Amino acid sequence: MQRNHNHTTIVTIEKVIDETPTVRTLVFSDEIMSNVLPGQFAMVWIPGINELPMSIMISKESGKAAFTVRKHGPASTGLFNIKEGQQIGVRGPYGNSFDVKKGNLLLVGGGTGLVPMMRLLTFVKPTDNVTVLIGAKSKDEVFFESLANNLLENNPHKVIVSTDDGSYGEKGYVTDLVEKLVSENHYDGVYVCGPEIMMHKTVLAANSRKIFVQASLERMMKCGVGICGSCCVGEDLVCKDGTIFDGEHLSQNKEFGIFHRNKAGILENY
Amino acid sequence: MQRNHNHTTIVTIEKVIDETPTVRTLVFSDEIMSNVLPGQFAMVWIPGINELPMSIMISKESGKAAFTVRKHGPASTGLFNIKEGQQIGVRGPYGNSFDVKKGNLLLVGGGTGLVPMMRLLTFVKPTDNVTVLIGAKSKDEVFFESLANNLLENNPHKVIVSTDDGSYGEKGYVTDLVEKLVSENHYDGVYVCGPEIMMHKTVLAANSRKIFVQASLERMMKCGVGICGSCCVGEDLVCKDGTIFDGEHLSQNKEFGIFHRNKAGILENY
Amino acid sequence: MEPSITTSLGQIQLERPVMLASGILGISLDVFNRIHRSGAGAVVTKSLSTEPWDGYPNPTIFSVGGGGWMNAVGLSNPGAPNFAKMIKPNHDVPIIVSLVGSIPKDFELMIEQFENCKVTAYELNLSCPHVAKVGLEVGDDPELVKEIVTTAKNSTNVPIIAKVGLGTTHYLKTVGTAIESGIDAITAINTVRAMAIDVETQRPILSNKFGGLSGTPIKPIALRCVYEISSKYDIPIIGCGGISTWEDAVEFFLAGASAIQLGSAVGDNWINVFDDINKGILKYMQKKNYSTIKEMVGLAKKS
Amino acid sequence: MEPSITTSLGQIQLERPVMLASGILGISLDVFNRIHRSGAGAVVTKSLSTEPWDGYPNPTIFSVGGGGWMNAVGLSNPGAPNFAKMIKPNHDVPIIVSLVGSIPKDFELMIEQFENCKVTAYELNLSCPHVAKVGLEVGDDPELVKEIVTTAKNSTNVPIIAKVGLGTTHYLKTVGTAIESGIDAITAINTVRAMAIDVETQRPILSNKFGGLSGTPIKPIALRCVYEISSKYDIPIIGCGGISTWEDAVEFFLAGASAIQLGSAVGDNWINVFDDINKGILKYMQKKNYSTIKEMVGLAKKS
Ligand SMILES: Cc1cc2nc3c(=O)[nH]c(=O)nc-3n(C[C@H](O)[C@H](O)[C@H](O)COP(=O)(O)OP(=O)(O)OC[C@H]3O[C@@H](n4cnc5c(N)ncnc54)[C@H](O)[C@@H]3O)c2cc1C
Ligand SMILES: Cc1cc2nc3c(=O)[nH]c(=O)nc-3n(C[C@H](O)[C@H](O)[C@H](O)COP(=O)(O)OP(=O)(O)OC[C@H]3O[C@@H](n4cnc5c(N)ncnc54)[C@H](O)[C@@H]3O)c2cc1C
Ligand SMILES: Cc1cc2nc3c(=O)[nH]c(=O)nc-3n(C[C@H](O)[C@H](O)[C@H](O)COP(=O)(O)O)c2cc1C
Ligand SMILES: Cc1cc2nc3c(=O)[nH]c(=O)nc-3n(C[C@H](O)[C@H](O)[C@H](O)COP(=O)(O)O)c2cc1C
Ligand code: FES
Ligand code: FES
Repeated sequence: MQRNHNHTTIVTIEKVIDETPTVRTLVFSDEIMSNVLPGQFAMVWIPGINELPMSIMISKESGKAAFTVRKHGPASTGLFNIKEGQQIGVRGPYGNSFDVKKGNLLLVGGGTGLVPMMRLLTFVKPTDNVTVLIGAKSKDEVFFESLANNLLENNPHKVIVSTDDGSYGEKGYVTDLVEKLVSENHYDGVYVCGPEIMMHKTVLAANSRKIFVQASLERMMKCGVGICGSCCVGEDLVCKDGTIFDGEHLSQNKEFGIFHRNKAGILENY
Repeated sequence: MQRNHNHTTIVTIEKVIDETPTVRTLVFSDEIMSNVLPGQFAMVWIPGINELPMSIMISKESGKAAFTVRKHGPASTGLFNIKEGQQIGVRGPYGNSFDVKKGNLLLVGGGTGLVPMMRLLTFVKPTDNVTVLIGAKSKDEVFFESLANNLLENNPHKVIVSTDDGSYGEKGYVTDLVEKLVSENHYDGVYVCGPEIMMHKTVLAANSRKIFVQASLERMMKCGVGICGSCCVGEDLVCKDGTIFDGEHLSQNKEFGIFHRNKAGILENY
Repeated sequence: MEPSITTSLGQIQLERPVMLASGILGISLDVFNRIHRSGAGAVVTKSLSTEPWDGYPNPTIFSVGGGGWMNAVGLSNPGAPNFAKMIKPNHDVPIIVSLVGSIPKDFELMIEQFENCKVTAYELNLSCPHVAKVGLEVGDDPELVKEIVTTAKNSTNVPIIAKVGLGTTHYLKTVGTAIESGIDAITAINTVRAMAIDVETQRPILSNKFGGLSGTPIKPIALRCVYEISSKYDIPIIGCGGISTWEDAVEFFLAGASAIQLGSAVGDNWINVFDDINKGILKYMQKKNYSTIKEMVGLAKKS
Repeated sequence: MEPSITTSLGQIQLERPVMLASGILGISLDVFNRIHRSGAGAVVTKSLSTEPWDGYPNPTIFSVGGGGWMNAVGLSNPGAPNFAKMIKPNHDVPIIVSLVGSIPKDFELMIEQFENCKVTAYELNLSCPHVAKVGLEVGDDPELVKEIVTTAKNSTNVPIIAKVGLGTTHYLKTVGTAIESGIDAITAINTVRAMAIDVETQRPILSNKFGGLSGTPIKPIALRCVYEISSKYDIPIIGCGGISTWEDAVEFFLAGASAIQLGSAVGDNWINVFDDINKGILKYMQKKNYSTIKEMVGLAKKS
């Protein structure tokens, strides 16, 4: 029987990798999830706790996929605490995917926003010149730096880390680095996923220079399939129209970078 | 969208052909029904009146099919009275089909039992030697004689009519003719459809000489799909296991030729 | 050790937990034998009345797609006396005799007919949604349910099951009344009252206009009912409604059913469905390390 | 002459007969605009309460296959006051405001909030099957229904619709009570109480355990309800439940609905579904030579 991608499939966590004290990667076998497009996400059921949207992380092994989760509220903490051998549910894949350009590419990721960037790196061509910016608050929150370097070993590339407190890599906000890079270099594509303010600034920086830019938005999600409306940003539904939007489109959106909705659906400022 | 063969599709009757004073053929366009196997039937809805099992009749025109109905009780009379341009519903095709042998073939049909025989004739090979027996009460109940001859124009063949009263063709019961033919000739396959007594005698005649024989049974049918049980003969369900059964199999059946069930499901003698 | 898929509903013992539901292929002993051989732990007969009934004219059954079926057969049946005669020779097949009637006396009279037959249990159809004066019209009347169950219990020592469905009064009340009156088990649920209209001819398709929806579409509703009954009452439950795979069967066990019935799945998957489900249940039990069905009954209520 | 697909429900006039059902994409004016542009004749808001509600934790929505969906969102909503503020700028979209509450006063308070908004109608949700003290628990209580409808009618001149569903008392009684109390139209039906259990983890999938079944599986049930209501009462009806094609829509018209709502179909076919259905209805009307929707309303009852 064909799998109904809107019905939860149960998978067993086979490996748990500590990325930082608050970020873990959970690996599982799933042919469909292992082959998704860069930027796609799944709805992840933590039985008895909650269900969360999660970008689908790559795994080194074929036929496997992963989630990289930051422990935050009760839901993500529940996922963070899943042990090897325990089961979770997944449905999806959902959402559109990055439009992968050729040439000079700039990838900007903050925290678990790096997850779709790692899969995007598996889609670049060997001729592409790729710069990856990793933003973090401080040294012990940095992860995926060496993974990014490994994935790019056959490419002309740079992986630059910046920390807000300067405890590792460059000091300062990653968006300052973005501003600097796009003003000094030509890029064929800029891709960003992370906190909304970071995405907003990156999109502004690229838009003002007419550089192709895409951001992967995050909103409260209940259904993931365009039914509940909880993920709306202006007239767009993040789960269905996105999660990935072009910078040009986002420049028309009245809510991007300014408002998001809480669980009751009330607009709140960022 | 794919057609659900268990859901009624509405078709318009395009032509009505009077075969005898009490038998009419109703022609309609339906790609699926035009291409069924010999012996298959449809459930035919006469809106506002009833739904009846009907063998699917051939039509000269491609993409078309037909029903040939004898006016009997209210249901079949309702179908008989359908005019050109009126609509009926069809679902199916249902049932298995005749196992078409090569060589010397004997087809025996009584009344509308000739319908599956006509389609069977479109499946014989030019090298087959085919004899068709048409049984009827009297001259004005004979139909499909010239159709049978036309369908067999490229074959060595005989079409023999017998009427109970001798008003046309041979005089006597068609089963007496069957008895005579199988005792005098070698047959590779015998096929029969008509009143149960006729089928029973034909099967006995062939079985006793170890000739391959198949009969297409008729029972009260409500669902046509093996749910309601109304069509059972012994442990067989006519709609699902049949309608076509091998003579050998029928020789084990305690009810064939003896009992049928009425609308309440009570066994009644033939 | 190989797990066992035998199950019990109070005094009713079944070799296998999957039964043929009432009204499906349910009028011939020969067919019962065949279905038993193909894996059913018991067969439930077509609902029988005191007299033979012709039922409604066709169309009486059709598919709505996606494993869903609609029917308004109108309880056509040969009547209890004819039926009892037919099954008298039976020794091998566990037969559950389904009964419909309007008044307590009907049930007493019918049960009498089966005195010399091997009957595993009686199932009182309090839930057919498309025939007047019987079925749901009885099930929706708590006073009548009480009298009928009491009369039936007094007429025989054979276990009595009440089959409930979604009517115009709360089915949980019907269940409660049946239990108070001494019922041995509950089957939930019957078909759900429904309709389909043909847009070309602009008529209801079923000759009776209204019919009962069965199969896959009603599974989540039936499962909810089983869960609600098992949460509220301590009574053996037979789950019924839209079961077509072993996963469906296990869902019903987890919700609180000790056995299951299926009907519509026969229309889509033919009678292999019984054996397929038995095998699937067995595999699941091996994987989860259960040795009896009982161990999983109601487990979903623990979470 | 090109047929017209405008329709009316008493005083309510709609450009197109297909509406977005409550709870689907129903919290943002920008989204309402988009859905209106894509073909909906009106949009019904998420059911609003006097205060903001977070709703249940996830999982709250998933597919059961075959066009069927289960949800227990738990009526999460921003509350009537916030919502009224949001839709105040609206001039173009016909918005039907859906309301839930436990007591008559709740409805009065909420309707007040919308005094300066363009509201096409209010829809009283008397039928959510999975939230305590509101929805069906109200709809199942005829006395409360009477008080709520009366209070709502006294609070505004805008038409009031009651949305009913299958609860523990007969929904036709609820309809009757609502009509006696002055209701302007009926929406039938809401989701049907249901459940799904995951056999691997042995838990109900929805965090609330019980949820509402919607989509294709409930279509034959919803259609039956519309036919029953239109056969018994003379009241404008909005059909809802499992509609995903123009044929479905026409079935509901023939059963007695003057307009329809859909929700789940958006999950399978996205918002093109509105325009697709409008176009299909138009073609059907051309073929059958109707110039207004009204001509086909209830036709199936004639046969
Ligand atoms: C498309 C997408 C991809 C994501 N990918 C990742 C990822 O790879 N790794 C990761 O750690 N996080 C990811 N997130 C964020 C993640 O879904 C949670 O929002 C985050 O983990 C915070 O959860 P919590 O524990 O604070 O939730 P709680 O405070 O426990 O909240 C409980 C409920 O609120 C919902 N919720 C709260 N905030 C959000 C939000 N912003 N978006 C969606 N639902 C929310 C949760 O789904 C849950 O139902 C992603 C979000 C989206 C929309
Ligand atoms: C597989 C099959 C193919 C058939 N093909 C043809 C055909 O090509 N042409 C033709 O004229 N007749 C055919 N028949 C017989 C036909 O279905 C009717 O039984 C017959 O027309 C008598 O109907 P009536 O008008 O007397 O029914 P009524 O007396 O009006 O009976 C009403 C109901 O009884 C049912 N019924 C009664 N007798 C039978 C029966 N023997 N089998 C099934 N249902 C019954 C009808 O379906 C209907 O629901 C076929 C029957 C079967 C089973
Ligand atoms: C054609 C048909 C006839 C039925 N007849 C009866 C009946 O006589 N008595 C009864 O209690 N239930 C009857 N039912 C209901 C089934 O026993 C069962 O409760 C219902 O179909 C749900 O199960 P399913 O989804 O597995 O089919 C009938 C169902 C169908 C489809
Ligand atoms: C996710 C979801 C949320 C819903 N929320 C509401 C609601 O808040 N108020 C309401 O009256 N109905 C609500 N419903 C019910 C729908 O409005 C509709 O009555 C039901 O889904 C049947 O229609 P459908 O089959 O077209 O989806 C909701 C349905 C779904 C699927
Ligand atoms: S999460 Fe439900 S519409 Fe996007
Ligand atoms: S006609 Fe129903 S089982 Fe054959």
